[in-house]
Amino acid sequence: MDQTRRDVLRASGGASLFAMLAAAGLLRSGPTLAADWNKKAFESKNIKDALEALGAGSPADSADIVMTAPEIAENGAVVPVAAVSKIPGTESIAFLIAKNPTALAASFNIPSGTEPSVSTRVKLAQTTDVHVLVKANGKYYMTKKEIKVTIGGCGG
Amino acid sequence: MKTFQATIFGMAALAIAISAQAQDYRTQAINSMHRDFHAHGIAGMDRLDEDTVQTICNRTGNNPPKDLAERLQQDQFEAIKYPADGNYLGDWKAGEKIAQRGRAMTWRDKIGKTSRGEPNGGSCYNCHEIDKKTTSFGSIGNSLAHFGKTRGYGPAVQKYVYGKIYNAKAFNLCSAMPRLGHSGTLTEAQIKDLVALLLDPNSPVNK
Amino acid sequence: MASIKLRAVVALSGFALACAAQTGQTAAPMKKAAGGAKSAVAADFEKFRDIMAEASPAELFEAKGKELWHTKRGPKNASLEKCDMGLGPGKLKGAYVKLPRYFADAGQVMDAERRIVYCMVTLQGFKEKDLAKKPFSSASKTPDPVSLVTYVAGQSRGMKIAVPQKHAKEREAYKVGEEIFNYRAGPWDFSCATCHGHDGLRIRTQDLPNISKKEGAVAAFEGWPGYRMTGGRMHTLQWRLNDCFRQQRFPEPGYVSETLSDLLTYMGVNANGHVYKGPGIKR
Amino acid sequence: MADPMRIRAAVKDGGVNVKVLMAHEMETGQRKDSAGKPIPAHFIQHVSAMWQGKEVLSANWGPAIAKNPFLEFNFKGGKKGEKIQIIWTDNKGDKRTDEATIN
Repeated sequence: MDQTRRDVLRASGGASLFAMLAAAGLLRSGPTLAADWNKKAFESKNIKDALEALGAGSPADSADIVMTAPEIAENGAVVPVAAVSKIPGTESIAFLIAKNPTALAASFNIPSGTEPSVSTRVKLAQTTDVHVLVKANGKYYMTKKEIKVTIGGCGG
Repeated sequence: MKTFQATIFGMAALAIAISAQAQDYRTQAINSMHRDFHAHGIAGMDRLDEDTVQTICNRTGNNPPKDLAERLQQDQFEAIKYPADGNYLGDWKAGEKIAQRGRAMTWRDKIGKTSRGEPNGGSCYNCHEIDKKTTSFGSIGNSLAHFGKTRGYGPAVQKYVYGKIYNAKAFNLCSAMPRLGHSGTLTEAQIKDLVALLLDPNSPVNK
Repeated sequence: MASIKLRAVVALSGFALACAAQTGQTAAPMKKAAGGAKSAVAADFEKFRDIMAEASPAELFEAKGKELWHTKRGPKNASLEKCDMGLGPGKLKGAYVKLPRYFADAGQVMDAERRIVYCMVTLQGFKEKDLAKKPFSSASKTPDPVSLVTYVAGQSRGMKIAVPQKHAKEREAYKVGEEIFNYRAGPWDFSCATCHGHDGLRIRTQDLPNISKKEGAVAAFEGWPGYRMTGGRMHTLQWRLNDCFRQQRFPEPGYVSETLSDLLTYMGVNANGHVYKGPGIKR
Repeated sequence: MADPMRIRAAVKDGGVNVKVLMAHEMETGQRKDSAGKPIPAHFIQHVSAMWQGKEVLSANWGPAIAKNPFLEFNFKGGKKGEKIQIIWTDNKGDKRTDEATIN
């Protein structure tokens, strides 16, 4: 496994930095790489399939996940979303968008020492529920919020 | 001919009111645009030239002397082409589409058609509230919601609305509203559809 | 014949009055009516625009522009480090908020982008004709002057807008700009002022700044160059004015032309005294 | 070659607050060009943040992340003057690494 990871690193072009770090003995846990990308989950067309592909089943609703997002997005192309999990032992936070062509937008792995709090910006195809899925101590929890996408401008 | 006379009249009246220096900056502005602009698609350089109405409005800060404004409005009014069949009401559903569509007449569009090949839009919602269901509307024009309901549906109103859309300057010389028929933006049938949007009792505008 | 029609006008004058508000001058009550629902939405938009501004994608273009400024490029293999944006060669701190201004070497009033193009031509040997070919950002490309303007504008972040009116040419640019601003023509009889010469107007849900007054001029100056969320493109005021003229149904204004510098002088001077926040975010 | 990222890392409330902007199209693969041809998907799939040789955050992304992506997170333990690195990899195998100093 270690050998494989190092090979991938060496092949990754931008890895000279890591070669240096590794040589200096600094590279204790290497960066995870794109190989981890869950194709099936990212290609799922709806929330249910995406949850299944992530192995999340039917997550319990949780009030301990706080999502910050606009009620109405000024522009569906760039919608700021943030999530904070107050659930102890949070390992990952994912954003899923019900009415996008593919539901899973992003999944963040939270190592210990990193706060279970992330912000990013997503695209929304239309007015939709946005779900935040949290994995904590091997269990899944979820919350959701509707974000309205306006049309507008004068179309000239 | 009449327009020509009015213009002469207008120029004479205005020559007194406008200082030589302001006139100079105006001339410079026009020269500057003629030097710096270029034709693009259907938007030719002739679009930089003012017609009589534009000249008078430009030279008076959109506040022409009353008698001059009335004369020119009359000219504009007389040039309105009302439907030969005397029927002003088209299809409100088609009218709603025209009112929603903002594309027409830019250098990306074609003659009578948008860049997407649709018939020209009237851009009505850009400036007016019309059907209350559309919450994305502008405020440059007044609200047209419940237009027929509050103003009546009769033939006189229909004719007025047709004329106003065809040439808003016939009623208010320096109105911000484009002369949608006069400029060749909308066809007779399209204007009828817009009249129906405002004045068909079945139109959602009157619900 | 004429008298019959005249009578028709008189008979309908009641309706004419009802529609007089279509001129725009009397649109204020409308705004108020729609105000309640809109302000909550506007407040929400503003809050999230502030969140966006904390880490604006415009910064990516500032970084790119900085790199371009210092790199030797063009037929003359020179950087732009000797380019004088008005405060002396290479002096960029506070230069953007004092543009447009008169440049003796060019004998002209120039806005930021016009000056950058001038420098790219004189110092680096690029041809203005080539730079004017595709001057605006597309889905796949951000032209160099756009990134450069963004970089230069970023160097005036937090500084007061102070567009000069000392030189006679600068005062003339303002006056000519004002005339262009108010000039109605084209098939739709629009001037810049039709949309941007009155308080409190909107096109659809978009607020229209009244550029003839300070508050509106500030709103128009502010946020440019801007990262447009639609399409995710960086745009400058040259693009903004080009698109205004398109929607004004005019022919197309020349890129970095005097006409546009004059209009930007009019807008900039009207905005004087306000603190510029730097490159911004646009819907 | 990909354009540089903007990374801001600052000590805040006993941890380190990291804000990252990445220059990337994030093309969804759903759009068509003006000739009607589908524009192929091109998006960042993976992001990794490193501090002192430790991965402090990793992320898998789909094309629904907005163009010129933004990412913000907080981790404990970082001190002023230390470096953090951000690495992204996209679906075409392009990658970019940038470094910033915590201040």
